[in-house]
Amino acid sequence: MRAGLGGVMDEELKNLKAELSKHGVFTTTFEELYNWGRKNSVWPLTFGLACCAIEMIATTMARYDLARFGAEVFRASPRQADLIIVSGTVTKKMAPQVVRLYNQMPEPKYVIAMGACAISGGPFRDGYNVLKGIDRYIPVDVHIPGCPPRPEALIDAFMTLQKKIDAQQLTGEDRPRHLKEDLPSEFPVPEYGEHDLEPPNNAEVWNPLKVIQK
Amino acid sequence: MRAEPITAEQVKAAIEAAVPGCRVQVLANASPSGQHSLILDHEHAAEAARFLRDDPTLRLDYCSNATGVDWLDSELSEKVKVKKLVDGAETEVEEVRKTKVPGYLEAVYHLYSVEKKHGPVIVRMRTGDRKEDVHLPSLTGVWRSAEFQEREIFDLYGVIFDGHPDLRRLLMWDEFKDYPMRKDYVPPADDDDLVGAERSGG
Amino acid sequence: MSPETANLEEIVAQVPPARGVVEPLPPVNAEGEQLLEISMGPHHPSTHGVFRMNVVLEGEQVVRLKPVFGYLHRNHEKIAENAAYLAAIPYTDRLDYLCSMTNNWGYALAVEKLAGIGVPERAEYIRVIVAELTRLQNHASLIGFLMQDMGMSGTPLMYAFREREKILDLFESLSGARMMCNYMRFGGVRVDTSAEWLRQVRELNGEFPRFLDEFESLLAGNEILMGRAQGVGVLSPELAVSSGASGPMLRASGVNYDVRKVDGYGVYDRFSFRVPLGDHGDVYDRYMMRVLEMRESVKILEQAVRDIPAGPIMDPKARLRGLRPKAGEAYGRIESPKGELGFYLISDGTGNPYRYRVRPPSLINLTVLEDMCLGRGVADVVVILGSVDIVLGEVDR
Amino acid sequence: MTTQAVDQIFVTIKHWLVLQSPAVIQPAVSVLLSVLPLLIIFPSLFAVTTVLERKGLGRMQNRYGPNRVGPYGFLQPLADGIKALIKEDIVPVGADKLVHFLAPLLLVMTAFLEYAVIPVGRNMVVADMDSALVFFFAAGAAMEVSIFMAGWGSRNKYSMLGAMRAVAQMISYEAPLILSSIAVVMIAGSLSTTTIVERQAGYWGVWPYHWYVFTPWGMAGFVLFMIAATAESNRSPFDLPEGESEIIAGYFTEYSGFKFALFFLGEYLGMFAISGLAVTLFLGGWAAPLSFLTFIPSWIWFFAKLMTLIAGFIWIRGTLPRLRMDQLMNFAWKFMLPMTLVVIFSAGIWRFMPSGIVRWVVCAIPIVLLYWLLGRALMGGRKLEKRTYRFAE
Repeated sequence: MRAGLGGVMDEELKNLKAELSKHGVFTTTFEELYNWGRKNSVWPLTFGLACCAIEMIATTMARYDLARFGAEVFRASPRQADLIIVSGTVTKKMAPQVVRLYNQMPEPKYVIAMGACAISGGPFRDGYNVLKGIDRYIPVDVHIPGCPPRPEALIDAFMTLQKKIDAQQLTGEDRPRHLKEDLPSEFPVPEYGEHDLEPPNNAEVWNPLKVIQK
Repeated sequence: MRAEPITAEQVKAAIEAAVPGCRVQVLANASPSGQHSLILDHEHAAEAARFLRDDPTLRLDYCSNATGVDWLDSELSEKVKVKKLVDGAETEVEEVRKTKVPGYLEAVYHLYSVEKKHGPVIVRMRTGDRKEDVHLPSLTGVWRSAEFQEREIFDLYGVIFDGHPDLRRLLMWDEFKDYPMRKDYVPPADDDDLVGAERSGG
Repeated sequence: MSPETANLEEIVAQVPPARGVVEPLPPVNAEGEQLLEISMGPHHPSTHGVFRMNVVLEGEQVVRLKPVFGYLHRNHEKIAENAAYLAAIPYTDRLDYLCSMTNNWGYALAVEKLAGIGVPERAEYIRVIVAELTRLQNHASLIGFLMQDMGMSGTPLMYAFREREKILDLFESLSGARMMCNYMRFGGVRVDTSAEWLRQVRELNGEFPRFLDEFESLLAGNEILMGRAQGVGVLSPELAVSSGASGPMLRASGVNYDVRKVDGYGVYDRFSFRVPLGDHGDVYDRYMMRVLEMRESVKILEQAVRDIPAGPIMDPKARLRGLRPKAGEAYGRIESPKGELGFYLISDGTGNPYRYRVRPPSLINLTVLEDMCLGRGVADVVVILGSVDIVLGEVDR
Repeated sequence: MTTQAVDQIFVTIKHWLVLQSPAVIQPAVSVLLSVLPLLIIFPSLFAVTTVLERKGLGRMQNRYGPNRVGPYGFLQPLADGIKALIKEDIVPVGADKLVHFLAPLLLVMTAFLEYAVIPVGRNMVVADMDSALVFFFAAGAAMEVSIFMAGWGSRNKYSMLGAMRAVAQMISYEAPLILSSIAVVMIAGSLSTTTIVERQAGYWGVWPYHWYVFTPWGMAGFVLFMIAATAESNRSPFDLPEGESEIIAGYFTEYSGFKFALFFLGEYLGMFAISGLAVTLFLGGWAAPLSFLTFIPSWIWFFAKLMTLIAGFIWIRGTLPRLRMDQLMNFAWKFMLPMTLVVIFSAGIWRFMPSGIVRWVVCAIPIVLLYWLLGRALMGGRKLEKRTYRFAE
């Protein structure tokens, strides 16, 4: 199902595959296998920031059991993790560390922003030391609202991520971020300034708001 | 089991008797909590604190809470009845007198006794102003629990505790220059806060 | 040494001095062996969040340990000073995010002292019930996390969370939220409990000792656990008192001080319960304090559910919106599961507190972390930190 | 087909295939046909074990474990494998590139070398050496080198700590590991693994009387061997080198992608190899556990015993907390070493006494006595006990 093939071809290929599987011949494409492997083995980083981290732990516990999706292998080292769940308030003091952790992860890597704080600063938005959303520095794949989101919400986000991975094509415009050569896999780590982080956001991933004159 | 509360006046008298030259001032608290506090002077604060800790009847060995308060410069206006000679006769006239009260920073310590199970006795110290004279004696040598809390006061209010063993910023990063808990602190502006904004571009 | 009999006069006179900043250590020790400086955290699996310790090691032995805070400093106090009294309650939920109910209580208590608000009887009982349920789930999960730090691949944590989920279900049916309950108000509580809810509490409370027995038989006698925990991270009663340690940590050192008993806030003086005390002040004692306190909480719950009276749940005179206490100040403290949680409020007569301060037990319990860890290995540092029971939301606020 | 034929089916197939090839390349074909199955079977066993471990741990923890990928989640390792293959391979800037690259390869290679001397069935051993045990332990010792290479080459402080721990631990536990197998060598009179297995053949009624695990020294030796094996393969409660809650991931903190997968593989291969050796030395190798079960092929028995030991490993992992470094060392040198020495002593007595109940008792006495004495001596200084607590009203 390469992007170069038109919709008609896609349809024909699908029919052909269905026909073959009836006769006991299973076919797959490299792309499908690639995405299947990626989506079914997403190992999160053992990384909790605040309140949401407790719900993240609850998600891996017996009642919700994230392990069913093969995701209970929480790796403590970013080198071995695929997913960073930004679970909780990112403070300005912590933001450089989060970006650094993200940089240390090998591609392909995914980010889930869990909870209102990770998305926008949430209830602590007015704080002088609170970063107003982690997507000011790193690209986020899935946002989960909630304060904190329930474990079901995290599982839903996880499945959303799986669907997103599954829908990606390895070539063409829709190809995953890590296959686009012009996009960076590392982002500049902000530095501690005298009054604020420098820079206050990464212009490459985040566009500040602009007042539009009406 | 609960001990009888000790009044601030009693503590004041005890301190003044034990630490010669110590000026203690009782700060009354109008709220229903009735927790009155004592203002210590800088020179004798450590000595007075040591006395509070070691005195067998007080034995305030547990410093529960230490915190800072920022009092801005304020203008106190009070109505004073002044006797004036009006038309030869002495009459009482109300006059509004305005006094400029310079701001200051304050460190408040809540003391309890683990042994006697009484408290709190509240002790305060005030700096001269909010800019230069921001030094206070450290009480970490008397109560270990003041160590991090004094560091926090230094971090957030800018009170410099003389004699503190390790006075660094506690919560903010070391390069940070402001004292964010002060009342006149303005956090860095954020263009995201613009009202009626729309996201431009992607 | 028993604290009752210990001569505190002698003890207090010799408070160990704070460990100050030492000069930067040379990279080698006296024998010329290499020193290793590692930074544990802010991202580390066992720092219970974003906490950092700068550790200098000689081999694997700690020669210096400096905690670094602030990675979760989200300006709770500043935000609350700019908001109405009522608006601070949801923020207190997020202080110690494992025990939102007790945080609510601490704040409500301080405001009640400040403004002179009374609390109806029924509300006091409900507060005791939810606070003790909070204590149960906090202590259970703490033991789970402690075992996780000892490398137990999650099994005790799973068991603990199984129980925790049951309690969270109760919280949810009562307040509408699992974790951030936002339940108490100054002058009472937000919604009344139903008879059915109380029945569920009684049921859970009846089953809880079974879980405790199971937990204890699996863990308390485990040889490796005893080897890892006994004699590790010893905290002397003198240092514990001087450093302001509170809660199970203080009592594990043998100091009999429980705010529930000392202040008798709420209606705690009506219940019969005991305060367990440790004799060694090590990690094992701190662990056992939690186990024993859970058993006492079960007793309190039993009495509270039995004796709860009918009546209103809010003081009719209490104004929630637009509360403007008289100028003045108040310090209210409660025994939260982590220790002594205090709120210090100064009112200037307006609708916002002029000064709003949280006395975080987690932060102050960490004052002596270095004293407990010196000379021990990295593995012990992790376990000692785990036994202190910190939640970073409260440490950094 | 007779039982015999089924038992030897792989051997027969191999011989037939070798004979089909030209005479010049026959030795090469023979080697290839011996090695290739090992290279396929044990990694796939690794895949199955990971998923069994995750599901097993799940059961111990009241949950399901992976069950979404493939039937009952059994395709999970395949997905993990694909993912590991496509992950980016990161080499830290400061790392020693060559050492960093070689370490995981060396680990897996040495682990595979160990299989050369493990008989997985009757007549099914790659290299039937006379000095098989020596070879096994020599290959096993090379694992330490590769782990230290990983820790050193990464230039990460946590890796270094992990590597230091690993080397200290593995060297310390190698002594009891080897010493406890010396007892077997003394009784069997051979270093060859196949000979050792053959010495344990035969039944007393239905009972496999000659298995060394059913002697007092063998039983003690087996327990000691398994404890040392747990430490050698860095499994819980001896997983200090990668103690996640303490030093992140230990010596492989800096490894990503497939190199990390290789470490994982190497670790499990090591565990299989050492369990295989335990089966060979103490549990009668490929022999059936009861005489009337001999119709089941020998290789099935070997793998059944192997998986039983692996299940034990998994069980322990889900149950026990981790030891501390000094406790670990104390345990190795103050308890394991003397115990293994007395096991050797006991085996010596066994060798020269006539069989019977008396021999059993006489051989058991020194072991039990030393166990008791050591327990008292080790616990003498400090007491580990459940405490009683006082309460204040």
